[in-house]
Amino acid sequence: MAFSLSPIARRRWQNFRKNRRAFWSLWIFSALFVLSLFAEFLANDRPIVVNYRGSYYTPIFNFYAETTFGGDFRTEAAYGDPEVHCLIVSGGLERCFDDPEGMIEAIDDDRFSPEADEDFQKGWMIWPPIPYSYDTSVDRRGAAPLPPNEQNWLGTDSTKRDVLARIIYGFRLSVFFAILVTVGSSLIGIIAGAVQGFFGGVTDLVFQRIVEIWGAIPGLYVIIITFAIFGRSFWLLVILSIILGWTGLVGLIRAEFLRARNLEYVRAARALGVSDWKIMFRHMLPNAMVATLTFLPFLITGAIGSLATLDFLGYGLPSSAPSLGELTLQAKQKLHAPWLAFSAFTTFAVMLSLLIFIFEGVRDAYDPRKTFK
Amino acid sequence: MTLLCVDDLKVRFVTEDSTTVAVKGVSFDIAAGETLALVGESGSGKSVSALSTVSLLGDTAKVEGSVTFEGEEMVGASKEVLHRVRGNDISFIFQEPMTSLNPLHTLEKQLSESLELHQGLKRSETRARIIDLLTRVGIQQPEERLGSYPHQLSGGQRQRVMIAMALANNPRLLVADEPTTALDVTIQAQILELLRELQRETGMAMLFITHDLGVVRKISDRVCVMQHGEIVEEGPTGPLFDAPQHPYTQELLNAESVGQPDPVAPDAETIASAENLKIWFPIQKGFLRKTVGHVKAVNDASLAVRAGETIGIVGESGSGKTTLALAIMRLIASQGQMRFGDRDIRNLSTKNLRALRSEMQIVFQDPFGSLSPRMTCEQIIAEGLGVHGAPDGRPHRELVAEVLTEVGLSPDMMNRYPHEFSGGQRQRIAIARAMVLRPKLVVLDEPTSALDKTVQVQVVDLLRDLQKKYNLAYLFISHDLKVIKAMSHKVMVMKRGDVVEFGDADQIFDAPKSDYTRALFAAAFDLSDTGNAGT
Amino acid sequence: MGAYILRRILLVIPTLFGIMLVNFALIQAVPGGPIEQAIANYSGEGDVTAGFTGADAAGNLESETADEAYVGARGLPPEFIEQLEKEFGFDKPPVQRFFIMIGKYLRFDFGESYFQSKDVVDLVVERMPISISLGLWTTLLSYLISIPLGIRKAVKDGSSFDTWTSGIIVAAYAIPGFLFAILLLVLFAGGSYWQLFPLRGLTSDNFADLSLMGKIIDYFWHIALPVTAMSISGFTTLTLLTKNSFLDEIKKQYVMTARAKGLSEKRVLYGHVFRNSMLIVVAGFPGAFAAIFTTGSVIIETVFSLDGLGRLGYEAAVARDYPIVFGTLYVFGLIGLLINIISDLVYVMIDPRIDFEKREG
Amino acid sequence: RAQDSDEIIKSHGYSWYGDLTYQAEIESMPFVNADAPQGGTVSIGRSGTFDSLNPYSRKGRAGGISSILYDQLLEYNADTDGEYYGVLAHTVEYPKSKDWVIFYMRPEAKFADGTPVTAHDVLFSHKLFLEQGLPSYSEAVSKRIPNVEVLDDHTIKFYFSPDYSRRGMIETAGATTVFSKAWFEADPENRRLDEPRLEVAMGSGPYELESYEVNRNITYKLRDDYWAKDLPSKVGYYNYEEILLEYFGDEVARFEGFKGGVYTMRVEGDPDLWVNGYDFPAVEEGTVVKEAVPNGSPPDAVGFVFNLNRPQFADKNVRKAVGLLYNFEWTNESLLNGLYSPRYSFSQGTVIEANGLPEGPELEFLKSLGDVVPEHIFTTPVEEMHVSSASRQLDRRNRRTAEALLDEAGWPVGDDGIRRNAAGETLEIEFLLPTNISDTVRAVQDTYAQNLQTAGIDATVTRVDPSEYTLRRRDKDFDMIYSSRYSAFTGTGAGLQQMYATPESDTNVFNIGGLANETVDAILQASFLAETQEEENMAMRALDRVLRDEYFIVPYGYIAETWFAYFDMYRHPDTLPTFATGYLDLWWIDPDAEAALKASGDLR
Ligand SMILES: Nc1ncnc2c1ncn2[C@@H]1O[C@H](COP(=O)(O)OP(=O)(O)OP(=O)(O)O)[C@@H](O)[C@H]1O
Ligand SMILES: Nc1ncnc2c1ncn2[C@@H]1O[C@H](COP(=O)(O)OP(=O)(O)OP(=O)(O)O)[C@@H](O)[C@H]1O
Ligand SMILES: [Mg+2]
Ligand SMILES: [Mg+2]
Repeated sequence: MAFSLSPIARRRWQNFRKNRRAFWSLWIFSALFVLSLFAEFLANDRPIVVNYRGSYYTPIFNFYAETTFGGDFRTEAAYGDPEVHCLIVSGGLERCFDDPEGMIEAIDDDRFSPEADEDFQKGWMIWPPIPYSYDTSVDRRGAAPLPPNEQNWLGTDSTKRDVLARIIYGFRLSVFFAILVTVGSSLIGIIAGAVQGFFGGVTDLVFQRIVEIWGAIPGLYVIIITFAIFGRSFWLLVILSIILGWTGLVGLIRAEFLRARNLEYVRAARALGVSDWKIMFRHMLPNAMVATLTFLPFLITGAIGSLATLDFLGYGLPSSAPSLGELTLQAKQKLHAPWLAFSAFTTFAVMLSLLIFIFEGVRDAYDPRKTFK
Repeated sequence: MTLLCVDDLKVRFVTEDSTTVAVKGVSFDIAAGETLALVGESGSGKSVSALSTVSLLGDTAKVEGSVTFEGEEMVGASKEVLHRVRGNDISFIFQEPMTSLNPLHTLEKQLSESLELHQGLKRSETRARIIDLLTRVGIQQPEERLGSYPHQLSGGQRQRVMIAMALANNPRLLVADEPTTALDVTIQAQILELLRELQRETGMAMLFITHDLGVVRKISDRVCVMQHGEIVEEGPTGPLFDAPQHPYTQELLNAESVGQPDPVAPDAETIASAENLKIWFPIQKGFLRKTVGHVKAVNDASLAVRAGETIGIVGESGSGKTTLALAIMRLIASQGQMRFGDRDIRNLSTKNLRALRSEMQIVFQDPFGSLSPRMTCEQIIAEGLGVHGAPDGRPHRELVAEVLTEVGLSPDMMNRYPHEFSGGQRQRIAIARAMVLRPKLVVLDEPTSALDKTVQVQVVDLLRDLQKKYNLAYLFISHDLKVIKAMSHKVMVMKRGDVVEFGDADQIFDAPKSDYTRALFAAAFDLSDTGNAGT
Repeated sequence: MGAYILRRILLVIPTLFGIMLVNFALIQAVPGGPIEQAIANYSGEGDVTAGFTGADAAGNLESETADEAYVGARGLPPEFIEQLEKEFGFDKPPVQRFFIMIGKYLRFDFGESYFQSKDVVDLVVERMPISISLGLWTTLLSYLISIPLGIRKAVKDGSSFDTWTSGIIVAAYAIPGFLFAILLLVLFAGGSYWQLFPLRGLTSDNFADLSLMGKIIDYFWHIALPVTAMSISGFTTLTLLTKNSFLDEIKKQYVMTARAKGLSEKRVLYGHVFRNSMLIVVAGFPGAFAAIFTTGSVIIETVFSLDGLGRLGYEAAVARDYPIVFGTLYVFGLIGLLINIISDLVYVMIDPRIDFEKREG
Repeated sequence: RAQDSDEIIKSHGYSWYGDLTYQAEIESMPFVNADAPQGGTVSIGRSGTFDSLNPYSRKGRAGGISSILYDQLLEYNADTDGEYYGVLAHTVEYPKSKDWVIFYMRPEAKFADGTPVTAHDVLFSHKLFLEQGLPSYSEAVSKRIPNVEVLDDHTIKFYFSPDYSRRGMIETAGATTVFSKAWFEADPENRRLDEPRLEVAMGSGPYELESYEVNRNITYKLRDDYWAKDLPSKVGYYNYEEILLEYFGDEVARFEGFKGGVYTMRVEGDPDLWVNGYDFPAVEEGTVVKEAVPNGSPPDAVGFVFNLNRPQFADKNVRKAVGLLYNFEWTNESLLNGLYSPRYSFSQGTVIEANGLPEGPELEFLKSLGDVVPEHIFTTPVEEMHVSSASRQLDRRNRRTAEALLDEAGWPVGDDGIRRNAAGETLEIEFLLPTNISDTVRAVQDTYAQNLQTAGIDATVTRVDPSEYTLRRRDKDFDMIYSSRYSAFTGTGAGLQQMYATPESDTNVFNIGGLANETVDAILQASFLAETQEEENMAMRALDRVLRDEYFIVPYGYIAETWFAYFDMYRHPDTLPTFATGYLDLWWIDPDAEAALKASGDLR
């Protein structure tokens, strides 16, 4: 990593590493995020690999009709169903439709052999560690939400879906959403605030009015309108959140720039002939970064939170989407199922603390006078 | 009786990838009523030694050894002890007055604070005392200045405020880190007189750090000469000056900016000119900031500088030199004509002006403030190259290393942040930043004030060399008339915003016309004459 | 500066106009309007918050006791819809409607709620005490705790105190506000654990009979839980903001000067660093304010059965009660604009170097 | 027959066919406790808030219970279907043709201020409803009741228009809530029916408004001079001294309020809480008891309604297949706490529920309708709810049947597992759901949609905000919708026509699915002409049969009980009326139990 870094970047990186908390947080967060990128392999209601009559199938990537495995539906095989399970392990025996559980047991115990049935050919499936996707109802008897057990480590939600699977997917979705929104809205916000604060005068007056008018738009209506026109979707929500959220940082950045533009080093940079944009972003921004860096983790978690709130109020993602907001809503409504609240809280707390610690490290890395004892 | 005793003081700065040893075992002591001068190379550890006496260094500093004040150990002393001693027993005048004042507090607030704290004076009682102090340090119309913020003061004025602040509580020991660098000689004399007077009255001891050997000669009882973090020679002032033992001391004492600038070619083109420049700052009062009057910083100044020519600007502190320089660079708003080359730059758009910037550069009076705190030395110097392109297309890093060497800094320091340098080193970074662009016009606002004589000579030589080589034009602001003499073709003398005299250097030095100029020169050469009496 | 302030104050008018115009245009595009809400109301499905209050968990949006609806309540002839359109003024073209509204606003006539038959002004004024109570104490509480805490954390940066407090405030922040509110409610006001605080309302039934002291105690007793629940998130941001901006300032040269004066650490921090680092805290205030007075508190208000502006605004938005929507938009727009002006002035007060003029390049 | 229709009937009550279960001479209704102790306060938690006390205007959020403040001329009897007994009126007089009705009022009836209730008040109230009442009401009623006449101070006559069926007319006239004319006229500016106000109109009912505090509570107090106390139809009613309504913004807070004894009687609407919420100490100690009271009314036709205007649903088999993919048993066990029962009929559990093949009089009735009745109605037994396995979200057997039906209907599965018709279109089903729907319905909806997807149907769930939902529902811009608006029936009436008959306009909000079926229309028409209860029942049974044959609602299921949780001091008669639980008017508080609770500190 170090080979391509300029000395200052190296120094910053070292500074960052010195903050153990931040450093480990970054690792853990990255690890979690990368893991969640492979959510399909961690939690899925389709096996990773299927061996059926000697051929290999990869249901995660491909569509296979049940008829592929000797079943009778031309629609997609429901791999979790005992019938399909039995068909696969038995090589497509008709008898599977009568007593699938018994057959599976018999095959597992090796009580079944080609001699017994000449069509028999043993097959197998490799499942992800959590054999449910975020929208799979688990095959457990009883009324949802079901408490945690060895089958559902964090229990199920009130739609009988595995909470852990939902959290894995939800984490990915939320983080992805949050990062997009934060990057988008803080970019716009910082640029807008910087331009206002730096140039002042009429630019400031006009921009400020725009921001004020923009900020007064009720987001709920915008969301309702665009949903009505384009339908609910992740990307739409990302765009909307950026459009509605960028005004948040503007005031702060503007204030910082109003102050910083009077400092001697800004004058020095100007005397050097550095362009306005470079002055703003090379000289002033790093020194006016406190607010930005402090707010970034909150912007990120705020984005997650606002997604959650939207879901909570019913204006978020489609309801089957793995939403942490929906989880908290359920937690509120099903107080007798504390594992919901616990899971939601833990996920939020972990995500948030990691982010805050990471950004604390970034702040330190940019602080020329930071020392470590 | 020894007041302060420093014994084998060692200071290291431990940064992420390097350790800088700033002070390598320094010992000295100061008795009550005594003045110890600390002189030496820029970056030799003078300021660091002084600051470590009452633990004012940052967290990166590792201090070893012992410092006792009246027998009380200061290294690792408790907060309570430090609070008691600081400000009351030991007062500080910091090297960089420009950045050492709280930017958001008025003069009155800054000054009254320590009075209230250590003397238990009431708010109402402090006022008279403050006005008295300001008058004594030579600030004119102190009543009007009470409500000013630091950024509204000139460099010298700020320095005097620092001094007043330090003297407010009649300290037992005054640590003065280059207290007079930004002052013109008349004021400087006044301040030195004041210090001596105080010493007589209260028996105050002084640790006096300076590069101005004339001042040392005049004020100190004993001298310590520092080089590379060590005291290389120590002794009573007279004998030491008369018979320096250590080669560095000898070198230091002999160094002197001498000589004359090369004459300007008669057909040299005019690089920049200004006519009837006027800069008035509004005085604003009250919550609504109503303008109630103006500070007339510059009234009607005109000048023209040709290629290869240096115009020296001198004048009392607060007379408008910096303001004039900034206006010529078009960094503050002004009224009057301004031309650069053959273009009228007064109404030039920002964009066109920016293109011109590589040809006109400025070294600010306050180097610390003018360096972006979150950029490294390398980034700072290379920035202009990034904007305007390296003159001969060489890699930036190489150019930066070269210019650093030229101004007497080691290229190893390239990755440091500004606050990790000494005052003189920062000043040289500022010079390097301007010179690396090979501009046509350079405005140098007290570029040598924080440099010791040896480095000063080196820098002056460098500037002259560059001028010769590239036919540069300089506007050179300084209080050090010897440097002015060594550098300038023409001299401009300013007083309270007015140009009292402008003409050829020889002519002005030989036969000053106005009384003010005469008085100024008299004070200057009087001071330095005593300083150089030995040689 | 005087001219600048005047200019800013004058600009409030076009800005407000802009706000109204943009929103009016926006509303034209919203699917479903007050007519639909009226229809929903008439057929007993008007509870727009049922989704999250948990009312009607069985999914029958009709009211629980049928005795409230009288015969025929469920029928809606088409003529009636026309009549409604007339009543709400939807028979006129949008442009005309807009100017009628602006004309009324110029005369400070904010109209009447579509569904509550009350003046918008009365509605807002009625809800003010709750929102101000919540807003004021939340702000006060979070500023009073966060700023000293942030400063302390800055001073002790990297120490175990810093780590621990970070952990705690982050954990507090991670609890979604409404969940925290519910938790507080169940634990400290509910019937299962400790019944220490009241479940709802701003004052007790017998408030009028209490002595002055009793009234004050009663008031704080009631707002304790909602204010706690509301402060929790703002609190974390503010603490870290204070900490970071202090860290930024604390190592500057002028702080060394202040130390050299022999000032105690506290005076250095509060007398010198504080003001320098307060700028962004002040700059963040309009945002914090907006969050408190707009829909930011809707869930907390609902949980503690408080009738505040948050609930009013949210319900009006969802129910398409446009007079309230515009009324609140106008009032809060105005307050927001004024707060912006004030905070700009505060910048100048904090840092006299700041001005708003155009800067030469 | 002309003579027949001139025959005048005079009675203490009214029913369509004139046969009343209870005679005027009875001492009390059989389902009351005539000796119930009087006194005590019943307190009930309410959700939301209120800003008005006028429930007759839909502006504002009205609080309170209006029925206990007013009396009516005739009152519905909760134990017998379609029978009305006089309260303000002691005698009802009408011709067999039901061209008009005369009510003879009791002179002893008094308003809360002691003034007598007169025919003028009735007339005034009637007109008030026409002028200021809900437009729907005034529209419908003014057409049907062209004239009302006060015969003397205590006698009033309503005339009915010959253009409309007389079904429901007399009871509508008799159900007029009677306000005090004097009270309204005292301040006609502010005392309006269509404006919210924090004042209740003067009535003659058993309770009076005692006090209220907006967003907190409302208290009603029993009138000690209630004039109808000793009427046979009122003996044993109104046993509480006070009725207290406590308002809570949030459901959790409301439940906590109950736990903490802020209110003491709770009608539980949340199945989840009913099963899981009542584990707090007071329940274990027995100070709070849970009781499920069976609900005698047939369940409303709650379920997922097809938008029959959509081409993909034109084929009944598609609807049937889609219905088969709903797994009630699994849903009930997994998502509904097993508290629901399957619903299949539109008048389930009553005598008119259709069974098997049409037989006897029903067969005759259907035959009498002629060609409009399709052949298969006679040959196939009426559809019962399909049964699925509760252990799996999607029952394999039903899925097989459904998929076969879909294949047959021209929606075969492609190579990607998705069904398409000949034109290459997918079988699109968009469910429309408002954002303020409960999470449970949402869960049921989601899993159902998933089942459809599994079967290769392109099902999506769209959630929109309430206003948009109303708009789209009105515009019939959806494929399927969760609805609880088709109600069950026990007898015929104009309401049925609004709901089930071919709609006159596309925007009919009652016939959500847009059901247009000539058999249904014919049956409804015929049912109005029924002359005996038996005939009417036959028609209704046929209606049930035909409606079920249409498969236009996928039944959601229903709760057959009303759940009560209360502090152990409430008592109720052993046999409650079939169609009501009577917790506000028939139950009472046992003073000893109340004292015991108070003594133990469980009750504040
Ligand atoms: N914070 C720091 N980190 C690293 N090195 C430092 C730091 N502060 C000072 N130094 C180094 O310590 C040495 C001594 O610095 P000091 O400020 O004492 O010099 P000085 O003698 O006062 O010089 P000058 O006359 O230029 O002010 C210098 O080489 C400087 O670069
Ligand atoms: N921004 C400002 N607002 C008000 N007054 C100012 C401002 N800047 C400078 N002044 C005043 O203008 C005068 C000239 O200042 P200037 O900085 O040009 O002096 P100078 O000649 O450079 O002095 P020095 O030698 O002390 O640096 C001073 O009296 C100063 O107080
Ligand atoms: Mg120094
Ligand atoms: Mg100057």
